[in-house]
Amino acid sequence: MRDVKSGCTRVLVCAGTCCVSGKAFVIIENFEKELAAAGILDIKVVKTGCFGLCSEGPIVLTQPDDYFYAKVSPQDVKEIVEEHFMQGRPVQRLLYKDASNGEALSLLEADFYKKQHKVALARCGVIDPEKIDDFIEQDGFKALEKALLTMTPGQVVEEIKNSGLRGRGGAGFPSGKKWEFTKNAAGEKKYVVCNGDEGDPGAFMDESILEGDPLSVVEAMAIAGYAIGANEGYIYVRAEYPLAIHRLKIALAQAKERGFLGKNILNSGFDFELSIRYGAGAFVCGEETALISSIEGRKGTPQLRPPYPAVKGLFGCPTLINNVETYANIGKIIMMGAEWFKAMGTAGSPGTKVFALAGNVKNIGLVEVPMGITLREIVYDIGQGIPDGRSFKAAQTGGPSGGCIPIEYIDTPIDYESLGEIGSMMGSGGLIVMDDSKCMVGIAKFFMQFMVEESCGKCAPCRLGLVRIYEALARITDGNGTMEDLQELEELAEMVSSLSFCALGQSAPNPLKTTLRYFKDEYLAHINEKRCPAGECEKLLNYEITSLCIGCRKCLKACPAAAIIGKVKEQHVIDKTKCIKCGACIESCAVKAIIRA
Amino acid sequence: MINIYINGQQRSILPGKTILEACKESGIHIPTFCYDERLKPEGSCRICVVELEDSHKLLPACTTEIAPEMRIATHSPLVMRMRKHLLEIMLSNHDISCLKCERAGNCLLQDYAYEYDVDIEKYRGRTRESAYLAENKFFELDQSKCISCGKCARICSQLQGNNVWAISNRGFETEVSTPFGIDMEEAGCVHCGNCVSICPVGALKPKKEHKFRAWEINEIQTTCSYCGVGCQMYLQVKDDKVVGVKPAYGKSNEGLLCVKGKFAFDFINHPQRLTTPLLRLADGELHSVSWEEALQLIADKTQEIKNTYGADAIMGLSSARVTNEENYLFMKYMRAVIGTNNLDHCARL
Amino acid sequence: MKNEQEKQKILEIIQEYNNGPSSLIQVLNMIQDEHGYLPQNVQKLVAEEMGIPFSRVYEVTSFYSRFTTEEKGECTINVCLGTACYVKGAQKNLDELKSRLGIEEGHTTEDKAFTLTSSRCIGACALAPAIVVNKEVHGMVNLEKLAHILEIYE
Amino acid sequence: MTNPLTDVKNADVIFVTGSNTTEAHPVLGSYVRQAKEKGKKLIVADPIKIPLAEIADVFLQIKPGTSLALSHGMLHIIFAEGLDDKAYIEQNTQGVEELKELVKKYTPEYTAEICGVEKADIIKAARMYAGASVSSILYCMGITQQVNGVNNVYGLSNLALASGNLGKPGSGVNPLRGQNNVQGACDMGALPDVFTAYRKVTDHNARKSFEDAWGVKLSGETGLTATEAIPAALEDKIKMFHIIGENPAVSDADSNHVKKALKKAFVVVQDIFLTETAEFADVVLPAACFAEKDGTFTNSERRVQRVRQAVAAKGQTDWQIIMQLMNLLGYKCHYDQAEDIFTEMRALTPSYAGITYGRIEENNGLCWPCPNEDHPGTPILHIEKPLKGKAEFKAVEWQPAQESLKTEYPVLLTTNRIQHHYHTRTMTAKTKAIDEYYPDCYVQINPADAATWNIANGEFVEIVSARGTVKVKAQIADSIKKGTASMPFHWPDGANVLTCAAELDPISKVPGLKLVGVSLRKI
Repeated sequence: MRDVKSGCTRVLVCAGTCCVSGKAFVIIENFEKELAAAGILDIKVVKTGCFGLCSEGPIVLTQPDDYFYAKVSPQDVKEIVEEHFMQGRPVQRLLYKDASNGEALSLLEADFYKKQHKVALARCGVIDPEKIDDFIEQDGFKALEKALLTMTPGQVVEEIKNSGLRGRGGAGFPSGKKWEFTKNAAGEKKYVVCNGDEGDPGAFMDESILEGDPLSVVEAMAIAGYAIGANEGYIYVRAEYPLAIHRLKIALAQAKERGFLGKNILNSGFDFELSIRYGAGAFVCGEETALISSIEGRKGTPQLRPPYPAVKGLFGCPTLINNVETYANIGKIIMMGAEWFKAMGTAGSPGTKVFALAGNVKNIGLVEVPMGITLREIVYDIGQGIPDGRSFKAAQTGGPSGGCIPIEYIDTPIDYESLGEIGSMMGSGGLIVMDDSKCMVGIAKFFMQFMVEESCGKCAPCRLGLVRIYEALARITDGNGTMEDLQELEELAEMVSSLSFCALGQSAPNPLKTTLRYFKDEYLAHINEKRCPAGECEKLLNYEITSLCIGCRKCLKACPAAAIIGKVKEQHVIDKTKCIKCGACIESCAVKAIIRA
Repeated sequence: MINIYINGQQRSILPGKTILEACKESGIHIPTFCYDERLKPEGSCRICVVELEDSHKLLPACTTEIAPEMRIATHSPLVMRMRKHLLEIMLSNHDISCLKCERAGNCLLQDYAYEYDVDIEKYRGRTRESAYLAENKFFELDQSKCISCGKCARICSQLQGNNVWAISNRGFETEVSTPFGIDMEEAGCVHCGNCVSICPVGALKPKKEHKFRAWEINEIQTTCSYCGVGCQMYLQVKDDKVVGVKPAYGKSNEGLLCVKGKFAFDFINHPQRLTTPLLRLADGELHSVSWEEALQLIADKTQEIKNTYGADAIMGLSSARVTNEENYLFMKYMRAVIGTNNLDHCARL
Repeated sequence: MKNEQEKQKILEIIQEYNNGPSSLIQVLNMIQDEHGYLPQNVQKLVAEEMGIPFSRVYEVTSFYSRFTTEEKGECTINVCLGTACYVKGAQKNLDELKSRLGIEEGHTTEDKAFTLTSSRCIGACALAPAIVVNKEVHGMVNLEKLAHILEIYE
Repeated sequence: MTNPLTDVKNADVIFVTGSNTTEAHPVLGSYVRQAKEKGKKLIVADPIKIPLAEIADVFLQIKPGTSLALSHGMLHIIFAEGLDDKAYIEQNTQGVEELKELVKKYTPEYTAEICGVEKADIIKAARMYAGASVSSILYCMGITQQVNGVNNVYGLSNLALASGNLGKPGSGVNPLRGQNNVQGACDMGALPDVFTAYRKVTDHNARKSFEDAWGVKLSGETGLTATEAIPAALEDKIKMFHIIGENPAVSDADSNHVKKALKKAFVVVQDIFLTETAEFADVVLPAACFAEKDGTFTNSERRVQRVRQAVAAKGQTDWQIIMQLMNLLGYKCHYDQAEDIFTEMRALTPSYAGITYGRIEENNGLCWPCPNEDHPGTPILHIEKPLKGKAEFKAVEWQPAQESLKTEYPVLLTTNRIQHHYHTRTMTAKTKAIDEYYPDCYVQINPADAATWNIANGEFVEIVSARGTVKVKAQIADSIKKGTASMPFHWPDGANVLTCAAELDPISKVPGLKLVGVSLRKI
C-alpha cells in the first residue's frame, strides 16, 4: 500500500443528469480503476446527486480536504489520482476559481453557494443516492421514526400546518391544509401521491432531488401516509427522467428491504407501500386531477374540482398530492420543528425554494435560497450576471404559466405573493434569464407554442384560443401584424384566462400578458415599424452594406437570391425586395461591411 | 331550500342543485353544448359560464353547485362578451356552410351565433384537419363541423356501452374518431344512432333518404313499434311522410333508441305497402278488390263456416304488434261475434 | 407486431405489468420500450388482453406524446426545446436537423436511419441547447457540433 | 316484468339468462352495460357467448336446454352455504322443504356435468347472486322457448324466492317481452283462456261481467292456442284462420307444417305487407301501421304508452276493419276513435281501470295495476309480499329434451335474434342499409367443429332436422360452443324449417324453438 499524501478520504463525483452527459460515469469508473491500480484502498469514490452548479460540470469534490474540481473530463482522473492523492498536489488547472481574482475556491466559498441555504437539497451532492446507508447516516428516516413512534397523526399534520409550508409545485397552496383535509376526509382507503411530473420546461429540481436524494421523498410520503391514514402511495415520474426512475427503483427496493416500507414499519404497526408510475409525456399531467387520471391509466385530462382530490381523488378515494420538492422539506420540518422552518423565508412564504437558474446567466444550475431573496441577488450574486457583455432584459419565472419580469422589478422579493402581484408566479421554480438579444414577442410565441402543443384539448377556450393567440403572435413576428392583432391578443388572453377549465389553461396567457404589459413597445415596433428591437425575428431583419465595403463581389456571389448588386471596387447594395434574409452575405464578407438590424 | 339570487331575483332552490338546474327551474335559459342531464357533467365547452356578482368570477353553470346567498348574473356584460368571443373562436374552426348544412335551423351553434350576435369571421387561422373519415350506411361524421363537445363519445361509452368513439389526440388536434379510423363496425358500432341524436351541431348526421329542413317537419311523439322496451320517439313528418326519427325521453328508454327505432322506418312509406284489399280468385292469384267486396266476402265466409262447422272451427290470431284497442276489439269480435275462444297471438314465439 | 414470436413477447409484457385497467400506461410504456412503437395491432391486443375498450387505449396512446405508432429509425435524435435550450438557440438546431434529414418532427427517414423528435426539457438546462442521441445527451450544441454529431451516427 | 326496465340499474347483481339483451332489447342491454360500468356484477348463462358475456363477471356457457339444472345447482349452493333469505322464505313462501330435498342431488359436480360448465363457475354465480343485497334476473325466449320452458321459469323464480329477491327496487324475475305489445295483447285477453286482465273464460263471474257488458252469451270453454290450431287445421278441425299482423309461416315452429295448414284452411290476413303468410291468404286486407293510427301499447314493464297517428293511413286501421266486420256479422257497434275502445275496455279491466289517455299523457305512461284514476300505477310488483299470498317453490326434476337425445342429429341447434332485424324482417328489411348489412341467413358454428366438418367461413352448409332441410352460409364463431350451432330465426326457409312443433311445453304450449337436434354438412 502506498502512502496517501493528501487529506482526501472521499471523492464525490456528481452524477446528476448534466454531469452524466459530461461522462460522469466514466469519471467514476476511471477513479475506481486508477485508485485500484495505485493500490489506494482508503479513498472511497462516491457517486452523488447534483451539486447544483451544473454549468461547471462534471464536478468532482474531495473530502475532507475540500477541493472543488470543475469541468473534469475522464482523461483528467489519472492526473488527479497521481498528483493530488498520491503526491498531495491538487491539480491547479482543474480547480474551480473565483472569476474576479482567479483564486481557487472550495465549494462553499464559491459565490454560487454563498447565498444558498439547503433544506430540500441538503443531501443532494452529499450522499450516494443508490446507497440507503448513506441516507441513514445523514439522519435519514429519523423523521419517520420520530413521527411513527412519538407523534400522533394529528400532531404530524399540526406540525406541517404550523410550519406554513406551501406547495412547491406551482400555486403554493398551504400543504398542511391539504394534509388536514385529506386526513379528515371520510374513507377507508386513502392514497398519498407524489407529483414528479415536472413539466415546466426549464425546471429540473424535482429531477435532481429524485436523482440525488430519492429516499427523502420516500420517507416523507410514509410520514404523510401515517398522518392522513393511507397505506398506499404512488410516485408519478416523467418517463423522460430515466436516471431518476432508476434511482427511485433502487430506493424503493432498499427501503422495503430495510423495513422502512412494507408491513409494520419500525414496529409501529403502520403499513405503507409505494409504487412508481411513469408519465408518458403530457405537461397537463402536472395538474393534480389530470395526474390522477393518468395514474388511473386514462388520458391525462383535468377533472372537475370540487370534489377536490383530498375528498375524492385517486380511484375515488381521498388523496394527498404534493410535489417532489414539497416532500423533500417534510423530513426536516418533522426533525427540526415548525418554528425552525418558519425562521427561514418570509412570513407568508416560509422556508426555502429551489430554482433552476438557466438561460443567459453565467452560473447555471440549481439554487436553493430562502424565500424573499430578490431576483437581483439570484441573477447577479449567485448567477454572477449576464455573460458575453450583454445586459439583463427579463427573467421568466413559473414556466408557461408564469411571466416575464423586466429590469424594473429586479429587486422584487421572490415569494408567492410578490410574484403574483407583478403578473408572474412562482411555478415550480424555473428561472430563465434573458439578455437583450431576446425578443419578447418571440418569447411569448415560444411559450404559446408550447401550450398549444400541450393543451389537453378538453375545454374549448384553451384548445382553440391558444392557437389563435399563437397565430396572431406569429403574424406579428413575421411582420404581418396589425393593431387589430394586438387588440385580438388582449381579448383572447382575457377569454382563455377566465374561461379555461383548469389552472394550466387559465394561466397559459400569462407569458403573453406580462410581455404585453412590460414590453409593449417591442410589440409596437414589430407591428408599426416592422422591426424587431432585439434583432431576433428573422423576417424583420434588414441587411445593409455599409461604406466599409471594398467591392470584392464575394457577397454578391454568395447571395442565393441574387439580391446584391454592385460593381467591382464599388460599394454594393442589397435589393430588399429580393433579399431572403439568409445571412449568407454576412458570413462571406471579409471586412465586416454588412450589418443586420 | 337555500336562498340564491339570479339576476337580482331571489330564488329558493334545493341544495345540491347546479346553477344550471337552478336557472332552468327559474325559467332562465343558459346556453350549453357539452351538457346532457343523463351524462356525467363534463364542463368542457364553457359556454354556460355565469358571473358571480360578488367576486366577478366566471363559473360554469353546469358543474357549479349553488351555495347559500350566491349572487349569479347569467347575462352580465362580462358573461355576454366572453360567450361571444368563445363562439367566435369556435366558429374559427368550423366549416360555416349553414346554407347547405343538414342541421340548419336545428343547430345550437347557429342559434347561439345569432343570439350573441357574433362576428363570424373575427378570428382567422388554421382549421383542424382530420386524417380519418367515419361513416357507415346509416350516418356519417363531418369533422369540419365538429365542435369537440364529446357528447357522442360519452353517450356511446356511458349510456350505450359500446365505446366506439375515441376522443383522440390532444389540444387543437383533438378529434372524435374510431381508433386508427377503423371501420365503425369493427370498432363495435351497432348503428344505434344515439350519437347522431345527441350531436348539437351538424357533425354527426344521418344519411337521409328524404331531405328536410327543421322548419318543414312536424314531430309527433309515439311509442316505438319494435321490441317490448317501448321506447318513446318522435316521428318527423314532412308532406305526410315519416322522414326521420328522434328519440324522446320516455321512462323506459331515457332518450335512447336502437338501430331499428332510429333508422328502420322506411317500411312506412315503402312502395310494397298494401293499399287495396286483395282477393284470391279462381286463377289462384290475388287480385285487387274494393273494401266493400272484401269485407262482405269475409263476413259471408265466416258466417258460412260458423253455420256449417260451428264457431270453434274458426281460429283468430291476434297480434302482439297492434294496439291494445285493436287486440281488445278483435278479442271481442272472436268471443262475442263469432262465439269462440280460439284466439291467440304469438306470445309464444 | 409482425409475427407470432413478437406477439408472445408482448403478451408476456402484458402478463407481467397488467394489474387492472389502471396499469394501461405502464403496460404501454413497457411494450414501447421493448418493441419500439405501438402499432394498431399491438394496441388492439393490449385492449383485448386487458379488457379495456380499444377506443380508450387509442385515446391514451394518441394523447401522450411519448407513445408512437411509427417504427423508429436506428438512431433517434431528440431535440430539447425547454426554455433554457430555446433561449440558447435550440430552434435553430431543430430547423437544421429537419432540413438535413428531410423530415418533420416525430417522423423517421425513409431509410429508417434517423428518427427526429423533440421534447419539453430533459432537465439538462446547464448544457443548453441539448440534444439526446440514442439516450446519450450532447450539450451546448451548435450547428458545427451538430454536423459533427451527425457524422458519427451516419 | 315485476320491475321497471331502468330498475336493473339498481341491482347489485344482474343475472341474465336466455336473453341476448343487447341484440333483442338493445336499450335494456345498454342499461345492463351502464350498471356494469358503475361496478355492479353481472352473471350470464347462455349457450352462446353473447355480447354481455364479454363483460360478465361469471359466464356460464350452458348446453341448450339445461337452464333448470343450473338453477337447481345454484340453489344447492345457496341452501348448503346458508345464503338463503330465511326470513323471506318463512313469511312469504311455501314448499321450501320439498325443493331443498330435490336440489340435494344437484351438486356442483352433477350440475356441471349436465350444463357443460365449470363447477367453480356455478358456485361463484350462486354466491354472487344470493350474496348481494339485491339481485335481478332478466330472462327471455332462451328460457321459455323450450319444451320445459315453464319449469325453467320455476327454476328462476325459486332462485329469486330463496334469496328474497322480489318486491324491491333492483330485484325481481323479469321476463323480457319480445314484441312491442305482447304484454298488451295478453292483457287484452288475446289468449284462448282469458278475457282482459287474465280473467278466466272458465270463470263464471268473469264471463258474466263480459256477457253483461257485451250483451251476448259467451263460451266458457278454453280455446285452442296457435300451436294447437295448426295441427287442428291439418286434421280439418279448424277451417278458417283470421290473422292480424302475424307471420306464422315464418315465425312458427316447423314452417312446412304451418304452410300446409294454411293451405287447407280459409285464411284472412290483415297486414301492412304481403307477408309470407299473406301469400297463403284467401283475402288480404291492407292495414295501417303504427305511425298511422292512435292507440296504446303496453311495454314489457307493464307501462301503457300512447301511439299517435303521424301520417295518413295507407290501408285501414285494424280496429276499423274489425268494427266493420262486427257490423256486417250483425253485431251493431260504433267507435269514433281508438280512445272510445280504450274507455270501454278499461271499464271491464280492473288493472287498467285507472288509466286514461289524459293520464298517460300527464305521467309519460302508466304501469298497471292501476285500479282507479287516483292511483299512480305500479312500477314494481310484489312489494312487501307476493301478490297472491304465499308464493310457491316448485320442485321439478330436470329432464333432457327429446331433441337433444337423437343420435342421428347430434348437433344442438339453437336460434337467435340479431339487433338490426325484427322478427320476420317484414319491416326491417325495407330499410336499405339494414338489408345491405344483413341480407342473408347464416348458421354460426364453433371453429373446432368447422375444422372437423371441413367447413370454411362463408361456405354453404346443409342442415337437416327431423322436419326439414335448409341450406345457408356458415359463419365460424368463437362465441359458439363445440357441438352446438346457432341460427338467426328471422329469415324464411331458415331456422323454423328445422324446429319442432310436435313437442310442446305441457303448460304453456310453447314449442322448443331454442333446441333442435340437427345434422350438419358441407355442400
